[in-house]
Amino acid sequence: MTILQRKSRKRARHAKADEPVTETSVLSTEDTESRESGTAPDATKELPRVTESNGEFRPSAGGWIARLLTWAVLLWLLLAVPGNVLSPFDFGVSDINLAIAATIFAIIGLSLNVLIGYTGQLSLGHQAFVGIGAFASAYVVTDLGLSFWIAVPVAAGIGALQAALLGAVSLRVTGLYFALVTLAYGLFAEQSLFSFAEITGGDGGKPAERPAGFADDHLFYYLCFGFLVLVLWLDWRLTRSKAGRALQALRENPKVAASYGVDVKRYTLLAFVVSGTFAGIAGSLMAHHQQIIVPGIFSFQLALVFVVMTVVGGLRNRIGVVIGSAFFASLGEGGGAGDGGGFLERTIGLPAEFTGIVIGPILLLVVITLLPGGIGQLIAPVKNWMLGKRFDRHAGKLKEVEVSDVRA
Amino acid sequence: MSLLQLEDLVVGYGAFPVLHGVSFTVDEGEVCVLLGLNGAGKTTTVATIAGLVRPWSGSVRFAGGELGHKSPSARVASGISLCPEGRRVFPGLTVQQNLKLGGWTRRKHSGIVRDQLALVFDYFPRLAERSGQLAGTLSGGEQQMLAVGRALMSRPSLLLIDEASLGLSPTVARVVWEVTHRIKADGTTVLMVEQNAGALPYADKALIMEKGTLTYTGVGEQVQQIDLREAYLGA
Amino acid sequence: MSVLEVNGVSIHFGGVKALQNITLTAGEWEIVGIIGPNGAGKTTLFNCITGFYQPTHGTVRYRGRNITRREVHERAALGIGRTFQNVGLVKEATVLENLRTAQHLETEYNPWIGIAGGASSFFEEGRITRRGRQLLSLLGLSEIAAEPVADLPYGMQKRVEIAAVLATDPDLVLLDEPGSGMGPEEAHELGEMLLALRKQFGLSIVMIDHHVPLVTRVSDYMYCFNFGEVLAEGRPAYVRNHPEVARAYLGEEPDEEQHARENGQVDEVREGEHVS
Amino acid sequence: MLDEIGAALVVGVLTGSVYSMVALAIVLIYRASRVFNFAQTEFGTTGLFAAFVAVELWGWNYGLGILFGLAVGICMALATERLIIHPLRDSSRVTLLVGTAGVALAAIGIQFWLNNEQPIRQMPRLVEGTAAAPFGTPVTYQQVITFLVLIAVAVGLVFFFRSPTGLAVQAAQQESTASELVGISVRRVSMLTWGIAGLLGGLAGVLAGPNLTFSAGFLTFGAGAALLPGFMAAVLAGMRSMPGAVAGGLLVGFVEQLGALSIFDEVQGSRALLLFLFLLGVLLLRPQGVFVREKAAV
Amino acid sequence: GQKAGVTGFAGGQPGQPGEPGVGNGADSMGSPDGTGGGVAGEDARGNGQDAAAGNGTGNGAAEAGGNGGNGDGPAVGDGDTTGVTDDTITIGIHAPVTGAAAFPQESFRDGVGVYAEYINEQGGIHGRELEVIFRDDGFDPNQARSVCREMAEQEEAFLLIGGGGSDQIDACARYAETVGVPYLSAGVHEERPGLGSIATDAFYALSLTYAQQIPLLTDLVNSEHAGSQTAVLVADNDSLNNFYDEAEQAFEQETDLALAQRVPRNTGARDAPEIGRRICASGADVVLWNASPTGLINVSKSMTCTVTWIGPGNTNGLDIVATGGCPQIEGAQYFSSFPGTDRIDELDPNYSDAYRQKNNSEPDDIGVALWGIEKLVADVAEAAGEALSRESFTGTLSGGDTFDNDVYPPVQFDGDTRFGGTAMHLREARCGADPEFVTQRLNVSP
Ligand SMILES: Nc1ncnc2c1ncn2[C@@H]1O[C@H](COP(=O)(O)OP(=O)(O)OP(=O)(O)O)[C@@H](O)[C@H]1O
Ligand SMILES: Nc1ncnc2c1ncn2[C@@H]1O[C@H](COP(=O)(O)OP(=O)(O)OP(=O)(O)O)[C@@H](O)[C@H]1O
Ligand SMILES: [Mg+2]
Ligand SMILES: [Mg+2]
Repeated sequence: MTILQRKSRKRARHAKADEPVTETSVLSTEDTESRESGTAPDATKELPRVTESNGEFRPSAGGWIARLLTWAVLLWLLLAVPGNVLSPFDFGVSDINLAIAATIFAIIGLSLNVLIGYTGQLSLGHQAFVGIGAFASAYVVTDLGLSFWIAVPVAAGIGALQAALLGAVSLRVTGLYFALVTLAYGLFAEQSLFSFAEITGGDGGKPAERPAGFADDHLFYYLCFGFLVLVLWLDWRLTRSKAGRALQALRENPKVAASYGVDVKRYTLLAFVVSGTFAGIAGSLMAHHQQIIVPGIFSFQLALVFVVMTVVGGLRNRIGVVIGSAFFASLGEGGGAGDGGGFLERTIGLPAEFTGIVIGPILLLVVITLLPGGIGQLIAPVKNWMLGKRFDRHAGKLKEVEVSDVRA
Repeated sequence: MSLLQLEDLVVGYGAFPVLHGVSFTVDEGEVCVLLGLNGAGKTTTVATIAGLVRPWSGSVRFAGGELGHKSPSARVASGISLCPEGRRVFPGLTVQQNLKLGGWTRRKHSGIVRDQLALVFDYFPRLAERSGQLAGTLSGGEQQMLAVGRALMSRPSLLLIDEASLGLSPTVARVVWEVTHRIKADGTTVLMVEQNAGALPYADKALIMEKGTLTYTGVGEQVQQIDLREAYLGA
Repeated sequence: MSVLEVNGVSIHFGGVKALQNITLTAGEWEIVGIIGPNGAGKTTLFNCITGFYQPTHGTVRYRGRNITRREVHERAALGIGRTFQNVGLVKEATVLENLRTAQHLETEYNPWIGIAGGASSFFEEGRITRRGRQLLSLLGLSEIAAEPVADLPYGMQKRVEIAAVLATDPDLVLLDEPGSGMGPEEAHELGEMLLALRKQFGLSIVMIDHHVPLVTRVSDYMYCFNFGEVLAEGRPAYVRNHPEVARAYLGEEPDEEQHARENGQVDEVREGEHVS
Repeated sequence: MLDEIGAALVVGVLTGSVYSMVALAIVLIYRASRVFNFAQTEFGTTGLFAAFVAVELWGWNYGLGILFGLAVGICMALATERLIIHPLRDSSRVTLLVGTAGVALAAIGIQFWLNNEQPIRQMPRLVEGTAAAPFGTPVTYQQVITFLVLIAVAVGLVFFFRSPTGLAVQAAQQESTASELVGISVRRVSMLTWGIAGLLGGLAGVLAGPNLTFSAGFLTFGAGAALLPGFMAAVLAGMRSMPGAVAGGLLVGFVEQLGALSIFDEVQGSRALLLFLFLLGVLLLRPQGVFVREKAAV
Repeated sequence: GQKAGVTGFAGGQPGQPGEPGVGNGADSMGSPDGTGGGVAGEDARGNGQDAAAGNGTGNGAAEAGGNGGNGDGPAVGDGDTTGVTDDTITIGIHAPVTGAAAFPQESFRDGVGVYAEYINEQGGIHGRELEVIFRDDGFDPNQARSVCREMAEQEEAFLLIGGGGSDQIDACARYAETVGVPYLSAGVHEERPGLGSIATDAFYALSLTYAQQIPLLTDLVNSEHAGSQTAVLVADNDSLNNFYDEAEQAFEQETDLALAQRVPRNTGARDAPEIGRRICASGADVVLWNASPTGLINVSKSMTCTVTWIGPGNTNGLDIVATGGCPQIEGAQYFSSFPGTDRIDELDPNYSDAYRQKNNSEPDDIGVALWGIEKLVADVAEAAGEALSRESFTGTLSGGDTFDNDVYPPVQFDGDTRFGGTAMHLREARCGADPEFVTQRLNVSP
């Protein structure tokens, strides 16, 4: 609709006559008709050519080799090690489970990043989004007897749908109201929706078989990793395309965005839908990872963990979010396995079972106060370097504000 | 005697210096204008005096004492008041509340606050009209008046004004300059950043800044002779 | 045909009558200047034209079409661009990034295609980036293309804002105090630039400013507002020397008899205030 | 049925008065620091633990124990302000939120750890006994005291925000640079408000604790969970109105309690369901919040 | 095979072909049909490497397959020997020491392995030392499943033991059955909706299930509280659906039932008053409470009347509940599959000494529970003979013999049953006593 109008506007302009208007023409409004006789050349035609920026940094041959090697090591770590291929490590069940959980959490982190990072809306009920995806997927596979490959899109679609509905309601309001609605929705899902045995199979959970060919943990890891790559791609394109820029403008200054022609509601809803889709995919993978998915885990605490891991990873920092989420997945999955040598138990009497719940939050506080930009801030120099830029320790650092005791 | 003394001030943001060793003095009871092109470092200068920005090196002395690392709020208590660039009114508070807060350091002396409030309302009758309106809904110029009024509320001994005329209609801009002239009589020293030559007639001293260094200082009659265009281009 | 017709627009906030029965027109390729005391309702009028405020009475027409009830972004799509009194840019993004954002409507692919990474989106992205750079170079801002907007001095931000509005490919541009925070020299350049841009882009411009010399120099037609009403309108020289304007806005003695005679002198006084 | 509704009203008001106390502090902190303070209820639980330890394990006098609990709550709040909020003052709001959530989680973890020998605890009441039992629901003296304290605190906060200091608190949040420029020490104001919040948290803890058993995270996720209802109440109050926060807490308590009516016995999670529907209704009817006049000054 | 492959019941149990539930390694679908399983087992023996390939389901057992170790033909006693070496037997225990309803971590830290240390000092089990590993399941079924998996597959535990929390026990038991790892726990429920029976293959309950304790409870009411009105309050966890239905029916028939309803799993400030109100309004004076202990205490604190709480074991009869719940729960009577510390010394004089020897803390009742279960495992392993394998272990356990170790009531599995408990002890809260839960009666049987 709007696009059409715009096109017609352009046509109207091109229909103008050719004579340029002179700067000196000083006419009162009464005479405007008589001035309808000039034209303005189309902006794009007249604009001067600009040469692409000069003097860009190009790594030396050695630099390229170092970068390639680093890439190779990274790929080896992500692809070979979990499969126990070309690897001196023995990746056992708990390790591979951790790796799978990490990829799934990373997708959840990216989903939440779209909401918190791109639209600036806080979701305190993301566990419900993920949970509903999980049960939808389990339902499709177990009750309908359909394939996993149908279940994933269904879960994604349902995730998108619920996000859109919830978003539509809360678009009427902004700020903390959205947090409130998602919070109430999460509690409702947790306590009410997930109590319906028809949906969840009861407190014992619903079985969710893995797809043929991916029953093995190692293979299932590659499947999840594939989905993570897909989500990363979509997220990357989101930020690099018109929708991402529109969201950035919306978040920072909705008035400016609207004056650029951004349809505030439409793009906010779009972000909700994208976030819901990612959450649905993650939920589906989570169900098939656990193979029996129980409703009890989708509690508010999980929602809180999701928010925490996303922020600690670094809002609007894709790689940071992935790392942060993976880290929290390991805290959750590893449970007490953190204190291997029993060091803390011997020194301060902190039993291994409690390292996760005591040291985890303290670590979180340390990270967040030292790196308000999250882990992403820490790794930004490395990332830039690996992408062929100069190594710059200050990359990714939030602008230092040398203002004493003042909240800018 | 000079009330304010800047010596070899170097200030920057991140890794880039913006002021490259600025030194000047402002005498007690003087109205001093600081001029310069966009990005010359005027705002940085006054923000440093007010304590919003930490100098890299050099010193700022006020009334004989080194200001050092004093916090902005402590500087207000010692008599420095800044009307900042970009107005920065408290958007969710009413005009009256904004002004009352301007007299925060004088809150124990309700007499002074009352007097100053009456004075500000006298200078800017528009503010009196709108005393119950939330500051955030004021027009740009009204907010600017409010910012100036708020800076006056503490009855400072040194008033710093950063581009007060920005967004003000010529009449009101002139009111602001006249106010600086008037409070001079009460012993208030004024340092104002301006781009508008209209301020010059009210000034006792003019400083011109370019790319982080002072390029011109004039006092008394000299000030009225400044041709800005020439000053900027010719220096 | 006028590009913009504001007809009998009124709006009030509680007790404040911000606009009362304002009528204003802007013709094709015309520059219309608005001056007026603080709080006269100038910005409020812009907000009514662009859709941020809904007038209580009256209509806004754009190229003959009644747009009074249209959403902000729909009006932008019709070709109305504006700047804000207190710099409307995405502050944390770079200048070039802002120009890309501003080309939202120019970016001709579906947002979902963009997210999926369709080939057309890559092509379009390249195109709008080039167009953004061209605009920056046209306004002499190429050097700061990679700077975050927040780090720029106020006057520079004002200029970037104009570049961003041009990037939206508007037909009608509303400029709210483009000259604020600029020194006399810069304000002068701004005037030159506006005239040049009007010519090059075929723009109609409505601009608010307190730099009266700037406004009088570039405007084809001028309005002076006071208390939400039009105090005077007409050709710049007429409005500027209008006794009511002199009294309410310029703060001079309204001496109608001396009016004509003193014209030059008044000019000089203001030239002194705002060297241009 | 009438009995049940009566009981729901009584229980709703009693549980709601704890929500209100939490909501008051959440609103206070939000108005001062623009952050939704997730650690609020943990100031309370930690204070409760401290009071418990003092009274039950160290054998202190009850009153002293309560004071000790309050002091611990205040200290924890001040430490949060200094160590987390202050360093993060330039960060986004959710970063701050995550910071406070981290404080809460750390507190819960530490409570868990230090308390793991005896996970179920009971704190004696200030005054034992039941004041009345309307509709068969016992109302303890403890609960009556809680309610009275709530009213006193709410009135106190309304006056606080009308005072110059209260104005400074809001100013510091809205424009901290400008606050410094008029001479308000943002740091001191921030400490002050967090200190008050800590006190409120401590009060909620030592007053609510004795009515139930308590364990780690008591007021956050445990038997006395008041954080999320408190948050709802605070948002209903538009994150600004103090009387609104009180009314919101009581209302949330009551709506939630309607889920206990026997007609809902077959409905799983009836409380959460009712609350969700209630909030949706509220948002559709009054998007600006329930207890807020538009653009109320205080 | 695989690196950390876990031995499934790859070949049947040669000694007892056709024994249902045993030897049907491929039967992880819960089929009670022993024959089918037997056939699969037969096939599997031929295949050796891949036990499940035989019947083509490939589910679960595919992972469990692997180094069955019996690929080269039947030999008595030669079976799945994962977790058993020449000088050790490794077993794994999981229980919640973190999470929503955690047990004291110290009790598990100190209590786990007390009996193992004791028996190892006595020369072990046929010369093999008993090693016990412990994992926290965080009161989370997923975590329970994953720690059980870790203990079974990575740590190669011979068998797994559920230490508490019925959902976690359920989750781990179901996992254990898919891979054929013997799983022992106190009796909880027998089945749950949607997932069917908990005991399809490798599960063994060492005490009466909740439902099996219902007759004990009605007897208790009629013997000690004759003429009382009763109430039945059961947590709304669906694993207790069966228990609730049966208890309601039994109490209806045999006692004067005044109120029956489900209660939330975590009863706190918002629900306790309403539940308390309903109890008092119903006039009940004996209340069967089978839900969380904190809920029990919270409800008892917000009641205007006093009642006697009764219920099945084990959690609500723990000393920590009385310590936290006294004085409100005075007189509460809970069944338990292990005695309290007040009676253990007369039943098994070695416990307290062994406990103190291992730890420098005082023995508690959770320690008794762990002691009892380790002792039972050791007894069965001892009886299974030198050639210990999972098959010989489960064969011995379910062979019909009664195992009575003086701590747990006697255990006997015969025929098809996986629920081998025969009796319960009864504990009663006496606030002020030490311990506050006294062991009132031993070995009460239906
Ligand atoms: N926060 C900041 N971070 C980085 N650079 C900054 C920051 N603030 C100012 N600068 C830079 O410092 C230089 C001086 O800025 P300053 O604001 O002091 O100039 P000004 O003379 O006040 O200009 P204007 O007339 O536009 O207000 C400019 O080049 C500007 O880009
Ligand atoms: N949302 C609002 N609520 C209440 N009053 C408002 C609101 N918006 C504008 N006003 C009032 O309407 C009047 C007109 O404001 P407007 O911003 O249009 O003035 P302006 O002509 O642009 O002035 P300036 O030159 O100072 O920018 C002002 O007095 C202002 O206080
Ligand atoms: Mg400046
Ligand atoms: Mg304006």
